[in-house]
Amino acid sequence: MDYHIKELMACRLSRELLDGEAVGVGANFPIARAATLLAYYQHGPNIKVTMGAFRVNLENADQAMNMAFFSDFRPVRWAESAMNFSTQMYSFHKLDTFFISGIQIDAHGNTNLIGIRRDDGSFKFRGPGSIGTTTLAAVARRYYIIAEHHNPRVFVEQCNVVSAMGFGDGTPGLREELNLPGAGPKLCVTPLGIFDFTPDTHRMRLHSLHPGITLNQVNENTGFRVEIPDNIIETDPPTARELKTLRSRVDPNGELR
Amino acid sequence: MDYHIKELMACRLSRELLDGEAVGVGANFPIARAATLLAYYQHGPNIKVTMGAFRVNLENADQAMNMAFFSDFRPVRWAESAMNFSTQMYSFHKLDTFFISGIQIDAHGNTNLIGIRRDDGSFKFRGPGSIGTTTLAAVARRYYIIAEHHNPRVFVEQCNVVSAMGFGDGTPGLREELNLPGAGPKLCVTPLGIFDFTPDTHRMRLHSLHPGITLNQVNENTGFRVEIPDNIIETDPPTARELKTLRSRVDPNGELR
Amino acid sequence: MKRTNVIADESAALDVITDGMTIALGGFITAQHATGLIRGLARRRVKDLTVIGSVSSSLEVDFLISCGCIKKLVTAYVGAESAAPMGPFFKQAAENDSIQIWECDEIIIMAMLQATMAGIPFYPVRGGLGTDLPQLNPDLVPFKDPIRNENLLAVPAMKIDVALTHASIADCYGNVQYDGNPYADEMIQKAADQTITSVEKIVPPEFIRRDPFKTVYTADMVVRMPFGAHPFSSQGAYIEDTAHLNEYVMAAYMATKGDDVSWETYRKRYIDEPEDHLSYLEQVGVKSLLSLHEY
Amino acid sequence: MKRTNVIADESAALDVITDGMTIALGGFITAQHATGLIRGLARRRVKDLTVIGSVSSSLEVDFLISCGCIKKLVTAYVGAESAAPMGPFFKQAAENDSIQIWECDEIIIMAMLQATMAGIPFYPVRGGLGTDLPQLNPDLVPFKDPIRNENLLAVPAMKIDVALTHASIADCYGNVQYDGNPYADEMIQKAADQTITSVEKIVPPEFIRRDPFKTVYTADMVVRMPFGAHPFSSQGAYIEDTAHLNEYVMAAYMATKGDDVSWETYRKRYIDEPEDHLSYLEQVGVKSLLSLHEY
Repeated sequence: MDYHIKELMACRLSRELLDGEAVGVGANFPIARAATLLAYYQHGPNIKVTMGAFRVNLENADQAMNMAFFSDFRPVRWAESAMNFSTQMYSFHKLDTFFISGIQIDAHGNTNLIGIRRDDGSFKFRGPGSIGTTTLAAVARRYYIIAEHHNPRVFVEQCNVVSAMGFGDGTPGLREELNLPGAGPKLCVTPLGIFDFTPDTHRMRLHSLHPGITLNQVNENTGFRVEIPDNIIETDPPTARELKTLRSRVDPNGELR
Repeated sequence: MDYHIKELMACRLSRELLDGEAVGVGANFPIARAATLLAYYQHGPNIKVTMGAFRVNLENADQAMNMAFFSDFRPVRWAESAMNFSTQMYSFHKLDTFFISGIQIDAHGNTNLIGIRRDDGSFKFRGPGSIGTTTLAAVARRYYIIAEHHNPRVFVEQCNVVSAMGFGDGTPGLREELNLPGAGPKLCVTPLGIFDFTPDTHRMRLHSLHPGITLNQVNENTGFRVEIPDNIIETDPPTARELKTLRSRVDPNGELR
Repeated sequence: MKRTNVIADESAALDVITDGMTIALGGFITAQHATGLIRGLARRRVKDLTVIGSVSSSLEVDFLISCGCIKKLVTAYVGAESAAPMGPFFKQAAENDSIQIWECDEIIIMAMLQATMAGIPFYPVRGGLGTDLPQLNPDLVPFKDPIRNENLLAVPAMKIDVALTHASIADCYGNVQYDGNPYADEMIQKAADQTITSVEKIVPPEFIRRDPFKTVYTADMVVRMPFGAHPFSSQGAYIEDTAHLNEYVMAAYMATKGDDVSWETYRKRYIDEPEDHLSYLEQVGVKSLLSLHEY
Repeated sequence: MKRTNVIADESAALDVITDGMTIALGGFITAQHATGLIRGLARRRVKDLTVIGSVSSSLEVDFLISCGCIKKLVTAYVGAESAAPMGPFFKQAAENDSIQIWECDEIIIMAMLQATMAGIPFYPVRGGLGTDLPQLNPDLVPFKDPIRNENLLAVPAMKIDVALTHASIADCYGNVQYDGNPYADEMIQKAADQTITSVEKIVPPEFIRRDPFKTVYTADMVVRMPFGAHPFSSQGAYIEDTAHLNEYVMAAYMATKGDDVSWETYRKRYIDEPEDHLSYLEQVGVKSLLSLHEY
């Protein structure tokens, strides 16, 4: 069956989400939104789905809508509650998971949304800002890094600025030492493959290659040495059922294609 | 003109409140409520009046109602907003004033709502608890102590337990040293007179005697040495206009009589 | 797969709460307590509870004390204002040292809830410095703030197993709305690991979705309990039953003075013998219940 | 004596904000900014402002930067999501070091607001430890909590002179209600010394009192500004004007690349030449405005 790589990424991620989990998704993050909605329709009717600041019930929604803006009011049609920033922003440690991206992603799962500095500390390149990621990465039970582009500019040995801590410099037990309640990044999902982190020094390790992708492609496109396991497996491609739900209910406008 | 002593206390207190001030009043505290409503009707249309958790507009209310219970729902008829505990309980430092009472009130304006202990620390007499007074006394810009009964059991040299700090042991600058933002108790209002605090060691000092009350009565009924100024003035009795508003709009059921 | 329906019956809800747990009660003084559920705990004589009493609490805490349910009490007040300056059994227990009291005021208890719901070890407050609270409650720790070096009091977070709240309506997915003031219930719910909410009425999800901004939180378990706050008020539904409050206070007061007769009668009739909330309401009677209108 | 009517006209409201003040903006990313008032500040070229930008902010902060109004910026994001990953002038100013940026994420900014509204010197958070934020923003001070000795970051309070928010309705006494989500506006209002709120519509006090629980806060000054959030959305009234956002982003982007023509045209037409909000709306045009419906 034919599919786009972003569809594969969304399907693969959706299998990570368990029924009943509280999942945070920002706006303008189509792969994360699709993964969450797909999990909700496929196996997670109790997944706590949010669209913008609304918790929604999409049971009877034939089609979800795109969220070009977090504050789009129109999901109110499915909303059963709305996030009260004055009390709820403090409860992010109750999130089971969320998704993060970065202008840089490093070998230990740290991410950078702030920018790249010159030696004198001034910004050569300024990014958009941390949004909620600094805290979420510290407190959410686990999270997933999503990279829409896999290249050596994004995948660097060490982020120039760390705006959200993954595993720091990889020192065993560092998150516990800093009293960060969350377990940190679980996987990194890119157009080339799925990566996890070694249990000891938390270095990024290939978990599976997407169909048709070679180990060479991964090595060439990563700005650091990726840990390679003995057995390299292939990412399970989307099933027919997944693709059908994805295209009919989750992403009818083909944002992922 | 004939009036009850509690009416005098309410009228005298009402003159302390300025237009536009934010005033906190608990339930079941008739003198404080009457003073606030009277000030609102007499000279303070912008006084922020609350009834229970409601901020009310009583402009067109012929008669206010008694508040036997803080959570009485019926003032909703006049409410323009309701206190959101999850965000507003933190803003008590924005209160201009509130009213406090105690099972003990001491020479330095400290109050006790917790109880009286034996030497071994156990409670001989347990009071109702601090409610919101511990924090309010620390942070409200100023406050007033109201005693419905003036006797040596209530007025003691030193509270057995301090649940709300007035001026501690009277050390000059103690509140500033503890970084308490509020100025502390301004007056103590009792059935015998009005008391303020000396500027240096913050000891309770007679400010005025109610009509017909003697200095002797004050001394006999106070469990500590009250500071006495050179000139003892008489408390201004309620005016005819005050009494009329009080009896017709504020306290039509005569709770204060 | 279907989304889970969280409506539970009374006894299933009560089964959640076991000896030794820490529970937080919603409502405020004489309003909006989950009295029906709390009465169930008293009837079952659940033991050794740490009870966080609604910021300022009322006689629901008092009868829990009388029934021997409370080991440690966290509250700023126990009473019923004009109907009773203090809970009689609370007073007695405090004077006998038969319960531990975590001394605080309302803002300190809210600070504890805020720290707990935010997942931080403590929340800093100003109130309490210069008072005897830190001596009475060694959990309150004076410290200097790391930025301006000011004096503050650190109020620690607490692990809360279950929140018990009472609201106006909820749907089968646990979305809870109030016709009145939720007081501190939102914080209480967010601070607790699990929330059980009794409601006046269960409504279809479509009714909740008419105004999603009114949803205060999502409960883990919802129990239908009309008049569930009685003898306290449930805003938008009924006012306090002052006669019943007085009956309670008189009986409890006499018991603390050594005369148990009225209290035994009260306890049997209203707490022990009714097998559930509806049987309790039967004891109160339709005429009493329907006299508690608000106009 | 009569109660004060707090309705003010646009220019009286703008007069409140003077060079060097600290102002906090309400709304969230592409919704509910008091854009009309903020545009007025840009037109007046108010200088040296410290701007606290709505937790996460958008192009209203970007044009303030372009007009030289901002000295220091407190925000977790400047952009318009799918319409612009970043504000062009923000990016340029950050890269030129022409504004100070108080680096934070959304929860850190909320922690600052919480500390400020609670009147405490700081609020403790967990996020930021192990990142470069404390290095980029020395106001964030790592410390050990006084109870469990855990690592935390102290976020200081800030003195905020004026909050500028945009809501659906208000009455002449400043009681403000939202048809949608107030986002962090309640905290922003409580943290500021004074609040000016623009509203889609002014209603009689009786309308506000129909549902007092919907009142989010009481503003010190209310300005009638229909379409006051444009080109952002005002919930329950109109959605984002994506075409206008794109027009802005394109012009601003070109300007940061050295080609000022489009931006000069934009700035004259929409910021500098309209003498007030209604004249701005005239430039946008009725057809554009009325196309921003939500269905």
